[in-house]
Amino acid sequence: MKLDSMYQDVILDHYKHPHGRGLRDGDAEVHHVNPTCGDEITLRVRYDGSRIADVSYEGQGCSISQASASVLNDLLVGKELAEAQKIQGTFLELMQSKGQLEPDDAMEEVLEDAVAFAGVSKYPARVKCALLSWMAWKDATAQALDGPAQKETA
Amino acid sequence: MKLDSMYQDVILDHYKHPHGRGLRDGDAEVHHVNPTCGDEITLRVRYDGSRIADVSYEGQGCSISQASASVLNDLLVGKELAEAQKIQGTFLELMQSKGQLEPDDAMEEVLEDAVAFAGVSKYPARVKCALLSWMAWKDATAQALDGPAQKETA
Amino acid sequence: MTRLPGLLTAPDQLLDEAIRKDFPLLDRTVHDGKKIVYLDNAATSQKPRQVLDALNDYYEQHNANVHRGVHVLAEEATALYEGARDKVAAFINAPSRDEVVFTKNASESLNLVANMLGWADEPYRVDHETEIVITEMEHHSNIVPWQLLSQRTGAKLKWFGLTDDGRLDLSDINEVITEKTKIVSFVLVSNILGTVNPVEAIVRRAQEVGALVLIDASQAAPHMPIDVQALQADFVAFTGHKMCGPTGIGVLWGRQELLEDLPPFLGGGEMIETVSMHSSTYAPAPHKFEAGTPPIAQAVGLGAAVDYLSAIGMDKIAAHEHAITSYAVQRLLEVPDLRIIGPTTAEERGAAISFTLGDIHPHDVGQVLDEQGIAVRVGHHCARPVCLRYGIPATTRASFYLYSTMAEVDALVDGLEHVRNFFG
Amino acid sequence: MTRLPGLLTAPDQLLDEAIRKDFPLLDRTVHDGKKIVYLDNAATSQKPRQVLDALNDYYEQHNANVHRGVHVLAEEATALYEGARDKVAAFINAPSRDEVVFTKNASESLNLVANMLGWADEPYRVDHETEIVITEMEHHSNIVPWQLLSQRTGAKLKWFGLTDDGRLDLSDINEVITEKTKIVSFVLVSNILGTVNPVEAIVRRAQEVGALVLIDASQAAPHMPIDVQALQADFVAFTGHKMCGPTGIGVLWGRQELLEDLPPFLGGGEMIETVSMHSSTYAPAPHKFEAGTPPIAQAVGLGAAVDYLSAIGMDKIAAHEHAITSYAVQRLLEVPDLRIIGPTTAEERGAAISFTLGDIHPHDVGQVLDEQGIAVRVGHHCARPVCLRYGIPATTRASFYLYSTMAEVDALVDGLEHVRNFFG
Ligand SMILES: Cc1ncc(COP(=O)(O)O)c(C=O)c1O
Ligand SMILES: Cc1ncc(COP(=O)(O)O)c(C=O)c1O
Repeated sequence: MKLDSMYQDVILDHYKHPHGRGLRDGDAEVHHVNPTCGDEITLRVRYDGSRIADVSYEGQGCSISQASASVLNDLLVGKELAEAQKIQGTFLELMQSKGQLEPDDAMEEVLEDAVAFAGVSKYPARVKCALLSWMAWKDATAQALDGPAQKETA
Repeated sequence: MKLDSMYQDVILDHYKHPHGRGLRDGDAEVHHVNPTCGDEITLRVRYDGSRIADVSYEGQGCSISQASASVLNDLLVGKELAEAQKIQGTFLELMQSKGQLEPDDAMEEVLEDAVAFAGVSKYPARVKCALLSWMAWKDATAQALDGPAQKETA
Repeated sequence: MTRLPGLLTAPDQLLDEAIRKDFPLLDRTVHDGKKIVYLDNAATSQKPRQVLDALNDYYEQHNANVHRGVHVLAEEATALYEGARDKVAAFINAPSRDEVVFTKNASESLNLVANMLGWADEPYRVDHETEIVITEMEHHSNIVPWQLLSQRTGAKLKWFGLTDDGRLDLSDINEVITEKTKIVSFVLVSNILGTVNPVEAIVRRAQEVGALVLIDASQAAPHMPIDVQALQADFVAFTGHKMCGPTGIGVLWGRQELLEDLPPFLGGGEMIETVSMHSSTYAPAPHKFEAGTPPIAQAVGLGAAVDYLSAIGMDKIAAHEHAITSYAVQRLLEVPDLRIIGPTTAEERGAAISFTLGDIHPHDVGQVLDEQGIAVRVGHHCARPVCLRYGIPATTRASFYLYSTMAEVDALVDGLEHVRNFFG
Repeated sequence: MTRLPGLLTAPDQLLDEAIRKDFPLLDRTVHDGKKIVYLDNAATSQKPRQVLDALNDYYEQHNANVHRGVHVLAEEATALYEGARDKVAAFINAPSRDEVVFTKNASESLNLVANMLGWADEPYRVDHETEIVITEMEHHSNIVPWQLLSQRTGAKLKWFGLTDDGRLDLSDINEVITEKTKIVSFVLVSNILGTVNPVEAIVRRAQEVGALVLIDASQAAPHMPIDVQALQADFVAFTGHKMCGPTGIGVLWGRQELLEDLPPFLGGGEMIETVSMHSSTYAPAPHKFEAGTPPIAQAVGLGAAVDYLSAIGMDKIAAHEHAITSYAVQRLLEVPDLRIIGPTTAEERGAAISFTLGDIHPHDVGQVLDEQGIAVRVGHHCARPVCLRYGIPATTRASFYLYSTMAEVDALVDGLEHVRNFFG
């Protein structure tokens, strides 16, 4: 059944048992909304130098957006910013592939559980759900690092 | 040829040699515009009690609107208001007939030259041209008689 | 798959299913040959062949710009366009055809009124000493224009709240609508709750204080007889695409003296009487409010749509939908964990039913239904304050129309069973 | 009926007449079997089969409301609607697809800019200390919105006059456009005079003083390649129905940072990010400016129209029309008592030619031409100030498009001969 390609077990697992959910201390907080469906996320990042010390979040949304935030937490916490950005870029590429991209071993290595979202990329209305937390993370990171960083170098 | 039913010789004659054209003294003046084509008329009425002493006018417009003002002048000047209103009503009826009304003798007696406009009623865009001066006359009459009349009876 | 016989409304309330043949899209199949079950009618309706034919005939035989032409095509196009105005006027029992303004959609109609009142002279003028009244169940298109007007004029925006069972709470009507109120704008049938609102009570109070009344009939005009004189409102707005007409066309009906007194909104060709560089005068209504080349073909299409609906009969359509809705409400309430947001009976409600299903997010409900060929809408339905009011992130909404069938209700209920199993 | 061979432009400039078969209306006969000679293209164009097919396909196979749906139809409709935006963006070489706003017509696009500037914050705000600049050859749709804005804000409205040969008089450009000017809005190709205006000179001066520039390309986009980046304007407006598209759809292109900074105009569904009863935030452009259900089918139709035009090639269309216009100007000038209002050569002019014929009123000219099956427009062409400027009551206007032929020019000239005899 086609639906199974979207609702992979991995995704449903993350949805039912989200990792790292809840708001904890952070260096920056953002609130993102997907106006086409009303999904919302509040997300905080905490950096330890250029290392991601924590990504905490809270929000309401469908299985895809919730699972995606959980996967993000798994993948990014503890990583160096550069590596996290590479993961984010790869995830974006996969989501924008309109189901045309078959993740290879290299991609699986980068994305781990997140390759399960490959099937979602076939559903344009759901791609935004999958990207919601990732866009929020990017935005929060820019705020956390640019703000103080700029002040320090200024 | 169908056109001849609109451009009756009587109409073209009035167009080329308009009767009563030019602005003379009056009790009220109105300016009417046909925004769909830009035809304009300035019209004055002068009453002698309830008798129409004069209808004078100036304006620019097509053969139909110009001829119609000329015919109006012919028909209405010298008439009692009640009779003029009857003529106006009959002309309106003819113009709104969409070419379905074949003027009978009684109508010809009332409208005289104005029956020549029967053919125009088939052309919706031109009906407004034919009615321009008649609407202006009605409006001017209301102003000329109502204004002072109301004052007198008040 | 069992249709419960006890719940079946008298079958003579239902329209003949043969009308489905008029709607080409209903033959569409999706997801490997599944026939579409189209239950998203509150978002937009499908179009009968008769409307598509009218559009094609217009473009192939009569297309020209309206009003300013003496040539045959221009006269035909004008007659068709103005003829559509006659049809719409008759459809809503307008006292005069000149009270029917064509816009691009209901949203433009609503914004048009808000802007007219912002620029109006007394006694209509909305300014910082006056108040605007709406309700908490409005569509965003009947909220945001008033928020903008309130921000730009300083007028105070007030609203009626909702009761727990999805109806307007009019208990404080005398505090909400006061002597300061200039305009009361509310929805006749809610697109999210399905509620049919009590027009009379609101209009009576508005008239008491001399406020104007605007009724958003976007979800009413497609589904029930509308009589603007009986409603006693000052303005009524609705939209073509929800009532078998094309996209790109809306209607604002307004009382003649108001349309005469109120200032124009958009300026341009067609809405003027005479223009010079120094000043302009405006054409009489409705043209005063129709700047530029109007949606000609779309008006013609809407005319064909109201012909189509009238031939069937709006009372028959309302009865059909009432029967379907009664059945749907009953069957949905049997689905475990399903909560209807809005009235839970078919009385004083329209054919849009919103619900939640346990804690399965509506997005996921919609997706799994879609896979079965069942098209419903999920989200806020452009009425986010209602979701906030009931403390829910969003709803799933099934909405019916004249071509909906009992079998489609059954398909929905079966589909929801499948959703529950999938996320169970 | 003789075509003067000496005047014939190289035939390889002309498009193949086979394209006429794409336009069903061109087969229409009027007045007892006369094949229509459609020379009213500046008012509206005819529609190719390809566009009508796109409309039908949309309604029969994909019709649904856009954006907010997870079901197949909603996704398809959204993809078609947003795909049309991509096509239009490519057609005008927009740097970003998000700079293309769909409206209902060019008039709405122009009013949209006027209203945005009226409600804007500094540095864009138009108020009583600032000035607005237009020209005397504007269409009413680019005059009245600025008169309204000027009345409502107190800003001063100024304009460029016209030279005797129908061109803009820019001799006083430094007095007209000053440090106080906030916006300069002018027509690229005049719909009444046919004049093509010198964009560069005006834009340069506007940029000098920091004024925004809005170009009304309603009569340009259908006829020549448009590159918004080369124009260097801030906004460009045009309308679908004049460029082979449906009625009910217009375009406003605007520079991204402006669309981001400027306030919304119409409020409602689709243009919001999040709504509560107390306040709302808006979606990013272009959606911020598209309140309510957009003209979905009409956008799809416009997308098909730009595909059609692009496949032929806008440069080829421009060359074709230039050839037709050169020939028409020459032949018309041979008609006794005929006076062209506007440039009397084909250089820097579009394919609309206005003229007077002795003192025969244009209404009468148009009527007698119509009887011969020749459709022209008569009147002010929504540009009354031009008629006032040249001291004429109105004009007769013949306007050509990609399907116009030399034989149609001949028919017009023969028809005018007939008019002269009739009223001779
Ligand atoms: C130069 C010009 N500007 C604006 C318009 C207005 O276009 P629309 O009537 O489609 O709004 C037109 C056509 O009518 C035009 O020719
Ligand atoms: C109740 C209600 N009002 C207004 C609207 C707005 O209609 P449109 O989107 O056609 O402008 C809608 C539908 O979207 C609606 O359901």
